[in-house]
Amino acid sequence: MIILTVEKTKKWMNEIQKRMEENKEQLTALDQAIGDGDHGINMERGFREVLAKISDTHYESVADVLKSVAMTLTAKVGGASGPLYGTAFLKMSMAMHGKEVDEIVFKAAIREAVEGIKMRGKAGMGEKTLYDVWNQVANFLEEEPVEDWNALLEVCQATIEDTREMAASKGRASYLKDRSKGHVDPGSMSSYYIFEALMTVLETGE
Amino acid sequence: MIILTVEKTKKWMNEIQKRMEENKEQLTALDQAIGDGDHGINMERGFREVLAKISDTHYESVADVLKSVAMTLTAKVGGASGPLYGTAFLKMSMAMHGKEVDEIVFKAAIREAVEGIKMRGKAGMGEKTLYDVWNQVANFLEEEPVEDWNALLEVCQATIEDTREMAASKGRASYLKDRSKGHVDPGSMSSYYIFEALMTVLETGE
Amino acid sequence: MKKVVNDVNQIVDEMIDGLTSAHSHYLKRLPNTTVITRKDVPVQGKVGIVSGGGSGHEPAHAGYVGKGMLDAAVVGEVFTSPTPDQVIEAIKAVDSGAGVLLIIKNYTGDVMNFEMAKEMAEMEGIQVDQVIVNDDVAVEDSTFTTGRRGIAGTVFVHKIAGAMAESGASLAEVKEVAEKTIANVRSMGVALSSCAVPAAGKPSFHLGDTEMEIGIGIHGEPGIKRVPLQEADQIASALLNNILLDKDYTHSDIAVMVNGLGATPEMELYIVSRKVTQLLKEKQMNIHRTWVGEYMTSLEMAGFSITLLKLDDQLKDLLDRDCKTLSFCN
Amino acid sequence: MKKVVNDVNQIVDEMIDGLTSAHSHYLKRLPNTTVITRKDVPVQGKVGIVSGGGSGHEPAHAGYVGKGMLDAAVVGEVFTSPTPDQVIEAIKAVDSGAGVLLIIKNYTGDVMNFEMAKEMAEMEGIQVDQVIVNDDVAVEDSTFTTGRRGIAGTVFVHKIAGAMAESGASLAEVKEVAEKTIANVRSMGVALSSCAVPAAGKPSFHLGDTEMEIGIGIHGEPGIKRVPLQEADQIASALLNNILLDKDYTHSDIAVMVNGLGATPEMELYIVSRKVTQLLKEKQMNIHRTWVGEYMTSLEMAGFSITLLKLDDQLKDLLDRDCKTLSFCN
Ligand SMILES: Nc1ncnc2c1ncn2[C@@H]1O[C@H](COP(=O)(O)OP(=O)(O)O)[C@@H](O)[C@H]1O
Ligand SMILES: Nc1ncnc2c1ncn2[C@@H]1O[C@H](COP(=O)(O)OP(=O)(O)O)[C@@H](O)[C@H]1O
Ligand SMILES: [Mg+2]
Ligand SMILES: [Mg+2]
Ligand SMILES: [Mg+2]
Ligand SMILES: [Mg+2]
Repeated sequence: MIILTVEKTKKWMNEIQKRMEENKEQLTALDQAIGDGDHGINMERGFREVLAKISDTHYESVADVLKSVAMTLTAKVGGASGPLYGTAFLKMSMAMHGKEVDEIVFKAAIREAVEGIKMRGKAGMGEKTLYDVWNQVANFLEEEPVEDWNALLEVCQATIEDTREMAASKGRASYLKDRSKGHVDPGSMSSYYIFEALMTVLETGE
Repeated sequence: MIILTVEKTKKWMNEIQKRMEENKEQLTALDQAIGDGDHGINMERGFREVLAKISDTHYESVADVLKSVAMTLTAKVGGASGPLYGTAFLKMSMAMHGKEVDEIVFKAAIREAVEGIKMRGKAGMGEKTLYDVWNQVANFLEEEPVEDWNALLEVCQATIEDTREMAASKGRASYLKDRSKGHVDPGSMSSYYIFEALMTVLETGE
Repeated sequence: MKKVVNDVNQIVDEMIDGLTSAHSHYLKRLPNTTVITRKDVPVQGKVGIVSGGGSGHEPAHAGYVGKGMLDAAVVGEVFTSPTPDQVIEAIKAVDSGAGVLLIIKNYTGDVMNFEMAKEMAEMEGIQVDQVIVNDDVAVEDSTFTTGRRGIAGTVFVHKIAGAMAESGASLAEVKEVAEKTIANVRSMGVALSSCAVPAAGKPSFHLGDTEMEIGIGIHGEPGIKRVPLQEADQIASALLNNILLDKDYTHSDIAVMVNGLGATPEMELYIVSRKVTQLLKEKQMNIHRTWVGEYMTSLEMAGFSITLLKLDDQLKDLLDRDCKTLSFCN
Repeated sequence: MKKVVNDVNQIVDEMIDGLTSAHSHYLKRLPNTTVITRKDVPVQGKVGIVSGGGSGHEPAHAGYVGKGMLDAAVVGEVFTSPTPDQVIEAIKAVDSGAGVLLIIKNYTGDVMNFEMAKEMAEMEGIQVDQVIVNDDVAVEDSTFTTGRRGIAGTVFVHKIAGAMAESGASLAEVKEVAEKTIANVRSMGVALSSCAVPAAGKPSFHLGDTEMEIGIGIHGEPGIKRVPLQEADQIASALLNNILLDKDYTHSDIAVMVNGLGATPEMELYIVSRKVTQLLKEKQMNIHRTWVGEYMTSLEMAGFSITLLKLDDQLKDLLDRDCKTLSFCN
């Protein structure tokens, strides 16, 4: 079964953008606690630009949409999250190239995204970054069918909670060492919104 | 009758210094309202330096003490009040030169001080400056004997009150024009302390 | 307002020590004074240029001491004019026989203290003259006030008089070009927050969270009016309009300065300068050069001022000449 | 914290416009980019030097663009690394065939974005190399962290690499001397108050009335510890001790920078610099030159950093060479 179409992918971006706008202050506040206080601003700007770019553009394939998303995020976000999310979507796009996006292609694409994040950011599990969430999502998808969205979001939430008690060893939060404990990682939180948005789109079906 | 001796003059400076120290914040606050917020700081510094200078110095005459006071104020206060008070005490010293300070000499010296302030600052009555207080004091002394200290201080106080409703046309407060109304002139207030200190010294007699 | 200080009574002394020890290759402190001079004073045959005023306006005035600008800066207590004895030391140190020009900002205290020094130096046989800078259009220039204040436009007077003196001109000539600069320079400022005189320990005034003070003085003297905070472009045009109401700069060659008062980031100054450039071009003025940065501050006050100087060929030439100071170099 | 801004989303764009229109005689903006270059790029035969980073650190980095320092500065959003496409534009604009050196401050975001640009530029056949500045001793340099941050010491790297490039050296030689500078430079900062990212609209962190944060990062990243505010001399020696614990500068020739973070008046910086000079002399170091002022700021943060650079004859010579930029001139 095809799970992502050009239309749905655009809708996915739409849903992400709404969430980034709504939660801009929350994400920024999380980043003020252990970073430099701009994560919400960066994400809101990035997905605003993504929408501006893709809304009126005609795309032949999901891969094309995601390539556009990746390019826009890379060019408009900056900071650490820009290259990371840019790479994630680019890798997804590459994995989907020339294919229709069924469950298998989708799962493989997520795994590719995770590998891209790792390659770019050089983070492993437990370093209190958005890699944690993406990796757990990929792991979950390897075991479970894509329909179980609630379970997937629970995995995300649990991972976010896990980041709270970690000491960061990548990104700005790493400067804090143990002082980064007790705060949730902002990038993990924005990743959650990306998957939550995806869920809304996929759940509603065609 | 001799009313000022070297000892008494030193004591006068002592009393002034105490008042400037005690009222440093009040004078500064008055200057914050219509000036640049340093009058108390300037006066406290000036008379602290005066005491440091005169305390252990031997003087032959009141004129000598006051010359030292004048030089110190001129060299240590700066701003508008430094040259003005410096000139006032210098003119007093000049008027007392070679004389013992009886009532007549004293009154003439105060008048000279007033003229010095006018010469230096070019202010007339009603311009909301310390000239107002000094001039009223000189006027009062021309009419009344020096003993009536309470009446003299009342004149000072009334003049200070008068400055409240004036619009300044000299000094920093003049930039405010009508907005300077409703605030007492800081320099008039510090002049009051100078005369109040003098009263304490003269009242206690030898 | 937290300060990085030791004893508040030693601030000026320590600042001068810090400054002259950091830049000992070309500045020095006259021993036991608050005077900072070029290391090579007196410069033979050159008219000496002395300026100064209360401290708290850094880099004014020590930042302008050097070849092509000032020979000496006399430093007073925070926001308080220096005293005559210090000014005299400066005059004596820089005079090579060609005379000395005092550049004074128009504040009662500064004028009185510098004039006393001038009188005394003249008694000692030194040729001294003075100019009084009064560029601040926020203050009405009438016989009922002490006249306009001197603010950031003073830096242009330093530069131009300094270049003239460096060229070997006479005291009268240097004074003349300084007067010409003063006649052609206008400024106006705005504050978004107060500053605190260290020894006072608390802010000089209070501005609400959404207020600004138009026409602020560089010592925190209140301005013309207190109004709701506006956008950068609006503030810039309001200040500019006030300046242009006072003096017509149409079709002139002008020098522009956007001066930060202390806490306002350079980023914001450039947002202002962008609008100023636009407006001046619209109004058909020809911008010769623009300076943006902190030139005449008010401790940690947030805000800025705009200065315009109308240039003729002589002023342009003098403004463009080489100079070598800490805070102004061509 | 009140700001002089228009639309918070246009801040960077307007700042760049303001800057390049104010200084159009020797800076320009590459059209439709956030890149500011020397007007005469590419300089034939010269290695191009590109730096940059998030904005909010002005005068870094555009203030260092000019003869003898940078060829281009790439400007990001406030406290956010610029993006690869912008860095590529800068690389292309400055490359004359002799190659381009990227000077990157060690932040995950900056490193990733600049490296992506480097990869892409190399694919287009441009010779690109990079150095990463990590002078901040407040951060432990271990394999468990992303390593030290780059802060004010970066300005010395700009100066020295820039002078080397100007002399006609090869890319490898320029990189080598930049690496040498990085190996010899150490910094540490302190904050007395927070700054506010304009788009965030509120302070990045909060410090109590009598607190300071030792080891602050230039984006307001928390430092090593929060302690009661101390006297200037104590703070200066605390920072200096941390630096000297990390690297031995005894009997060396050194360059010193006391850098204001934004709201701290120059007066206070000189009080600090006075103590630094004293301490270094006591510790038998030979101060070659001292810079005091705002070189790498954090918007309107109050506080400062101290930087030491150990010099050999080559570094000394390169540091002293002429240069001509807005905020650094010899
Ligand atoms: N090396 C890395 N690998 C993976 N994720 C990272 C890495 N460094 C930072 N991040 C993520 O980026 C987030 C911060 O993004 P953002 O605030 O937009 O960038 P910056 O830190 O440059 O301001 C962190 O919360 C973290 O999840
Ligand atoms: N021209 C003048 N003539 C007489 N008194 C003046 C004149 N200008 C200012 N003053 C007095 O000086 C006082 C201010 O002194 P101070 O605050 O120490 O100096 P500054 O205004 O230079 O900071 C005013 O309150 C006023 O009484
Ligand atoms: Mg961030
Ligand atoms: Mg005052
Ligand atoms: Mg004063
Ligand atoms: Mg950031």
